[in-house]
Amino acid sequence: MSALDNNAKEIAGDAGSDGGATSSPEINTKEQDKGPAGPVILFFIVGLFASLILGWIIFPKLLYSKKKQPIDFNHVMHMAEVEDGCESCHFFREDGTYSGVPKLDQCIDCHEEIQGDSPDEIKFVEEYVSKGREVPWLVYSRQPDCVFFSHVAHVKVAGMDCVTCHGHIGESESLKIYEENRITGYSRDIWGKSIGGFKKNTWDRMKMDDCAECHRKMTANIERTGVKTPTKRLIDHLVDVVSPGTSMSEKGSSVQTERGACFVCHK
Amino acid sequence: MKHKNAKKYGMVIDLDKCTGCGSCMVACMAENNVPFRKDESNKVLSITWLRVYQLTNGKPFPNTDICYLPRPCMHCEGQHEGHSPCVSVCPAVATDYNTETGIVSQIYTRCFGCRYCMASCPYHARYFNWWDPVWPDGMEKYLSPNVSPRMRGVVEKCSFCFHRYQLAKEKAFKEGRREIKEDEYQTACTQACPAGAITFGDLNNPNHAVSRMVKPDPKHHGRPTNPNAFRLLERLGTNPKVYYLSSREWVRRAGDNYLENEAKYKKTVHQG
Amino acid sequence: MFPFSFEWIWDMGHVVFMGGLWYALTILGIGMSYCIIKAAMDACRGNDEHHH
Amino acid sequence: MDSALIPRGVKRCPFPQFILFIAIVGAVLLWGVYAMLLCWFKGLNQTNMNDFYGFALWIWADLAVIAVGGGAFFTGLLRYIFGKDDLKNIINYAVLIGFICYSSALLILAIDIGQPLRGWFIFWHANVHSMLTEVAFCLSCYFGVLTIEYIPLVLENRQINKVPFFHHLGHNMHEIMAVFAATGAFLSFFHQGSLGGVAGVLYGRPFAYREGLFIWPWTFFLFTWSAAACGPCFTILVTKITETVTRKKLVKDTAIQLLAKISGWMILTYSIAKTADTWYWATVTVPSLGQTLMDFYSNNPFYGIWILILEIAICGFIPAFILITKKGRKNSAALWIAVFLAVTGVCINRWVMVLQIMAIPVLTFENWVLYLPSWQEIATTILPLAYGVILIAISYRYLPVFPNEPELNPIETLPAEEEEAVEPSVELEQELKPAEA
Amino acid sequence: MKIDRRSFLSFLLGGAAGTALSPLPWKLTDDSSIWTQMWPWTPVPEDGEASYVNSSCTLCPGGCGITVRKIDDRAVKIEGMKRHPVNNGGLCSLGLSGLQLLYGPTRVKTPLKRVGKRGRGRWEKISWKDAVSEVAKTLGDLREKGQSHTVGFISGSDRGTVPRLFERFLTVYGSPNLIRTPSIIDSYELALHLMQGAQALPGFDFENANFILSFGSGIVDGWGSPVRMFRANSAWRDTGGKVIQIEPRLSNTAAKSDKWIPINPGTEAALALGIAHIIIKESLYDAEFINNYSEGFEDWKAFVLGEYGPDSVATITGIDSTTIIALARSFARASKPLAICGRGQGTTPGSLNECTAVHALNALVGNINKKGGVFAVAEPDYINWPEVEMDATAAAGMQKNRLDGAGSKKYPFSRYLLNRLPQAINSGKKYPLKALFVAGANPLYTMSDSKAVKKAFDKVPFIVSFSSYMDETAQNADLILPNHNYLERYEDIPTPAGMPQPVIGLSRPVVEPQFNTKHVGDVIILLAKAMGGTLSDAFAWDSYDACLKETMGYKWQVIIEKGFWSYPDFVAGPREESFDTVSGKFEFAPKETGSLKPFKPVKIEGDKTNYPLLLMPYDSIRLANGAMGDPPFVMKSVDDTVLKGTDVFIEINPKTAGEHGLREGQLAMLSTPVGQAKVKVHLFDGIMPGLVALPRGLGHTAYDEYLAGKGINVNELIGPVEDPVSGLDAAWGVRAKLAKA
Repeated sequence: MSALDNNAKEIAGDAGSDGGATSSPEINTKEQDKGPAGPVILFFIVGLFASLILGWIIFPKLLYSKKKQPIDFNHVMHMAEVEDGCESCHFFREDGTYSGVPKLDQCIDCHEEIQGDSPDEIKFVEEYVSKGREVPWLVYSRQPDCVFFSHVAHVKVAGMDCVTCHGHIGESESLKIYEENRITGYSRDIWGKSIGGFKKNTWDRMKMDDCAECHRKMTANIERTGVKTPTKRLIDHLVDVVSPGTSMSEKGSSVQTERGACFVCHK
Repeated sequence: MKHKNAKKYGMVIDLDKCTGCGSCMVACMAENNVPFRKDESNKVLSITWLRVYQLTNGKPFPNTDICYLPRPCMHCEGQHEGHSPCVSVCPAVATDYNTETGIVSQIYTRCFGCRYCMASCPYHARYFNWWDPVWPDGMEKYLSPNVSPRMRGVVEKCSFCFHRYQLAKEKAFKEGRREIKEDEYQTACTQACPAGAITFGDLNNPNHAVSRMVKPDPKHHGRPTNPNAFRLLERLGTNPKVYYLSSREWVRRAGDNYLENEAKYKKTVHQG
Repeated sequence: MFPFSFEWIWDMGHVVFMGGLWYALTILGIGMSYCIIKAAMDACRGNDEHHH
Repeated sequence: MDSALIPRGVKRCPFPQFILFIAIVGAVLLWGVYAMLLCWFKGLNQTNMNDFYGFALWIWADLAVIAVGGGAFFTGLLRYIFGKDDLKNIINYAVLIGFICYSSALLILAIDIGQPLRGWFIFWHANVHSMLTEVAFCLSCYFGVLTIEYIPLVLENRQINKVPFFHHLGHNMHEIMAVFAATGAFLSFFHQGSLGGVAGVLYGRPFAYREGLFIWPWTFFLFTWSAAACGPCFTILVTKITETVTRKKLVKDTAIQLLAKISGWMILTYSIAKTADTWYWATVTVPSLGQTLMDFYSNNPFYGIWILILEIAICGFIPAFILITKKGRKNSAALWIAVFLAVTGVCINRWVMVLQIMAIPVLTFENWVLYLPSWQEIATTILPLAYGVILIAISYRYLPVFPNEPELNPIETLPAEEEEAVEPSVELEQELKPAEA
Repeated sequence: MKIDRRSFLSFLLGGAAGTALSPLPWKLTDDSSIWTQMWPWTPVPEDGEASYVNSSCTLCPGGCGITVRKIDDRAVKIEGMKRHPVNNGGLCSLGLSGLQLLYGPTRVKTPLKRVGKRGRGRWEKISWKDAVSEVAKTLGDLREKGQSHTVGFISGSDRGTVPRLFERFLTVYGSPNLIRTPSIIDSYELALHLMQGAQALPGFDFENANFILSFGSGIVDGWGSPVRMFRANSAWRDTGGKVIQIEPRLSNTAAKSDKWIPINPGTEAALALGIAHIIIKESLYDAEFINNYSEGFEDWKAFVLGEYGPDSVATITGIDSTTIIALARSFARASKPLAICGRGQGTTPGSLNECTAVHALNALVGNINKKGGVFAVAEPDYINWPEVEMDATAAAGMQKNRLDGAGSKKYPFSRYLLNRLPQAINSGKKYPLKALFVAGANPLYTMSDSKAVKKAFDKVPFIVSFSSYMDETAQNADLILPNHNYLERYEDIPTPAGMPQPVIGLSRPVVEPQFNTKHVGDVIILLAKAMGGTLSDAFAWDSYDACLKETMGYKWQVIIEKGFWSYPDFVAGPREESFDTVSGKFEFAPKETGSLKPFKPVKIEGDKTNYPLLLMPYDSIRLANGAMGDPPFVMKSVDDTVLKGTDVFIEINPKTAGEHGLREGQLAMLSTPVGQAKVKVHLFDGIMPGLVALPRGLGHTAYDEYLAGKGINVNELIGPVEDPVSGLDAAWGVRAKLAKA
């Protein structure tokens, strides 16, 4: 039965029914519904999987552009040469600020002349050292401009290890490909390699939530009361409301979030 | 929620000394990467974190008097700590009150530009980026990395140069200290003021100059006990952390609204 | 908005406010789901009973 | 051409005429869209807002459309919860108007914020202490409710209704509409209120600031109340306008009269409450802040005490008295005047609670700052109006918005209609259902 | 398999479900927001190592020490140098916004040669080599023709190594026409010369004074060394020092003063003498000083007592006699009184009579060369270059009279009279000016009667500007040889204006030169070398930096470390040695000044019937009005009652405005005998009725879009008035009328 016939019949019927109460179109639809349910479900599954593949596999490939570092760098080899570990090159300045990726000045002592015969070394000396040009390193862990991160507070005061956030980069023999988010310009290491935002290690992601996660644990440790359960927090709060000042809860300095104040990390 | 060693940074501006020269305004703009446009004469569109107002006593010649009043963000404490007019209204937690320093922050990347905070601020201390900030070619070289330039469509305001606090902290940490000294953290306007009219420090610390100058009364939300000191719109209950000093009665009176025939300001405690 | 977002605090404000919100959303969600599922089932069954 | 889509038993204007009408209003709409795009791409410098006027025409328009859109929630409340069955004849239209108002409000908000792409922060990073957060949440949720309430009407379109799934869906939704309506009323109460709270909590602005109950300033309750009171008036007003434009009676008098009566009493009680609030504020709150009532109504070229009198006396008590008296609301002209005044009154109230607040200096050394919107602001404010007219026109044409219409306007020339109806609709059906080939 | 509508819908539904379960929509939403936080067109300042460089600010003669904060090689902030003798950490708004000049769009980035008509703004870039040889050729030609004296040089200063290089060059070249831009310093120098026989700058020991009688000096409006004055003013607040401000308008200084005494404009000299009258009559003066160290007191006393009774002074000045008497008594009885003059910032020299009368008040209370008083500060004598050798052409040229008439029979004591230059050129009576060099000055903007100045400049066939910025004069030059910006070059800063002890500041390169510019000192040396002969011999240095280092000698090391050189052991010589006049004493009434003649106010331009009002320019610290214009930040700080859009406001008393039917904000036409301009009206109670005040520093036609085209240049409405004794510009205002526009 063709749809055309169906419809024509239906409309004729409708027109004849005096325009009163709604007539029932079900007579026809029932027949339509008898169509096989299989293809319908199949199409659903096809659509589902196609979009899942698009979202989980193709999308990240499109989202990130891959960039090579101007020259390669061997952390292992340099670590063997220095005495102070990471801080030998990634040091703190007099004023407490963190120097970040080394400047040419620091390399020039050893690399005035070409050391060895690796092509990267030759390129480094010829292209950069002798021309006095800084190497335009692509910084994997560069946070956006709105972030203020005090390395000294974490390393000197809290005694944290570089690895906690940066991973085992010091044990690498060459630099990995730098991936840049085409929309935001962020390094992929900020969001993390996993497009779904899952992480296994502390250094897998460098989003605000990762800072928060660690800080929450630290705060809990300091309080020595264990991680505060939601119920305990709520009870603390109720105590606070009923009789202010008596609650033992130690809150962060932010009135809004009761964590660290926003601009401790944002500028 | 009082912290041990919690600070309450505040400012005292001596209006007898202030000459209205505008150094504080410019120092602030230079310190905080404040943008500028071709025409800045329309003051309701001109981003000036710290604005110097000219007050007049309204008397005819030759009894006229004028006084200049620099107005940074007041970093209001509100009736209970952190209930500043703007902080509680921000729908996205883009502005916050820090109980450790008493400073009201503004996070530009969080702000989505609803401008409710501007509506709530009786001091007009908040400014909106109506335009993209544009520096003439080459001039972006002087931008400071310590303060992020704001994008179009967000609100900004005075931060008491909080980045200087951060830098002072970093230095202290490097030197193995946890606390910073009074002179290690001073705002750009304080430093620049040629007349030395601005004093900045911790109001909770009785040894700091600001405390000695205004003698804040902790029982009354830091109301000044120095008879020459006053705060702007004291009766609204905003509890600003910026105090003014003036030996002139008319100037002190210009700091708040008074009913006609109201002999002296009655200290009403706001029920908020 | 969610207990896992940075701004969340387990306090009266959040519990009451967000509680109210999620309560309303849940009602709307359940209501609409009920309607849709029932409609789908009705349509499959060709249920015509409610018609007068 | 489109008669297959037109509900049965009603007569609509010829399709070309309809299209012409839509095109004309559409041109206005496009103008608004152009202005909207300017605001999005070039930024809010396209407006005449400034650092003193962070809130201006748009926020007023927002508050006003939500207030007048309050007819939907209040009529729904009366119909589904309080069981005022007479209102079933107007509830569809009330819902449609509400839907238009709320979608417009959301659109305006999306234009109004400086960073539209970050708009979702208000949900994700919500600050529950902010009245605006409450507004955003309840507004969007209630918009969802209105959509849910509007869907069954859409599903009643002759062609859509033929699809069994949609048919059943519409039916099921009707069945549990009371649950939705109750949720809607709950949400509406809060967001109407929190819109009032938006102004009332501004303790830095004596003109706006109100004491209140717990966390809610009095304006919270006044806004809800006034929206419930004046919203139905707007529904009546739009119904009346629609009837005038279509030259048909569309809603039975019983429904209008009932709504008018309830609205009248609401306006009366609201006006009394508003007077009391104003009185307390002017004699207690304001003097405690060192100011007097007249400080807010003098020394400027526009805002005089007239605006207060206009709002409360002329646009409050007068419509209230007209509507609560049987004689008054039965008189067509008086009813027109009353609903018009009531709607004007609530709009003035919202204007005052947005723009006058911004205009008044709080620092003694500042001056009044008045404000004139730019054409972009006006165009984007008219945009929802045009959009509303178009949506009403389409809904009216293709959906059974007014259940009473066929009854009130029996069609005499049936055969001719029938002839016309059959042929083109076949084509249309073909377009809608791809042939199973 | 048939793909029907239902299958398609099903596919879409599946797709929607899958998409919702994939990171795509959520990550895109998040990233689009992050994109708005990282808009590529919003600059991100590069982080780096912070460092600080101490230098001196040369944007005005104030000589403040500055500390420039740098991030790597970028200068990011200028701050006042802590513990600097002038400013101790504070800084004015102009100094604070110096980086906008350094990196700003007004910089001249390379030598430019005019193309097309002058002033049209069309330039071609040329190399330094070509530029220097072109100048050398022009100068050589003139010299060959024996017209070396037709070369003029306008300099913003005549102290320090750079101006001395100019002077040296002109001397060896053979032109007497080095002209310094005028200010109140001219009048003070003359007064010190005539009354004390000193060739020195006035120094005021404000820090130790406690009663300041200011005849219109803008103590907190930018007079003298502005930041130092601000600091002194604040110190008086703390120590109880008093400031009395005498001027017809409530300036910021008047508002800050302990007492503001409005006075009829231009009658300050009469008031000074009236005060002297009371002091003498009541024997309140310092008899020890008068008797031992002064000359001509009796004559002067007779004159003052005869002519300046409080009642007649009251009539002249409009100040009632009781106020005058009280003022005189409190001045004389104060332990450390100090009287100063120079209206506003001291932009114009003013009447010499006024200056001597005010200075005589200081002598009356005996505070000359004494703690809390006025010092005659000789320039530190550190520039000891070998004598120049002049050839015949040079000698002949130097014999010629100066074009501006300074040092002539008419004005024998004046050193520079820039205000007379336009008239000298325009009248053509003496000799034409064939080439003009301008450095550190912007005469086309700062000189009054702009039209006449422009006309004169048009007559000069060859104008060279050394400006770092495209200012009005550079814009009208034939050749621009851009100097390094002050943050890119070395320069010594001799004693800042008004300092009681000599200090040498050092301005030093904070950053590398940003553009293809050259130190003006280097250009002069190159030019001399290019010209050869005696010129080349007189400039044997390799570079300016070498010259400076050699000149400073042993001081170099200290100045480079500390940022300044002070003379800690400096003490004013004993009274006996203080005065180098014929009598060896302080001259109360040097006959050259004609100061025993009854007071006649300076006759300003315009007649009372056609121009019933008086227009006075006023100075504001927020409006730079010298060689520099306001950078964008400072412009931003200008109030909306001064400038709105492109309209400038005149200040007018509401009473006077009422008489003219003018309301606040209304447009009006302001006319003077010199010119007319459209202005807006600002009602100000603090200005004397009958007066109209207009700010200096606006109405630029050059610089960038942040400054140009805003307001009007008051010099377009005012012409110079020659002081009969000094020949300096004595105009304090001009008659004016106001009509609704």
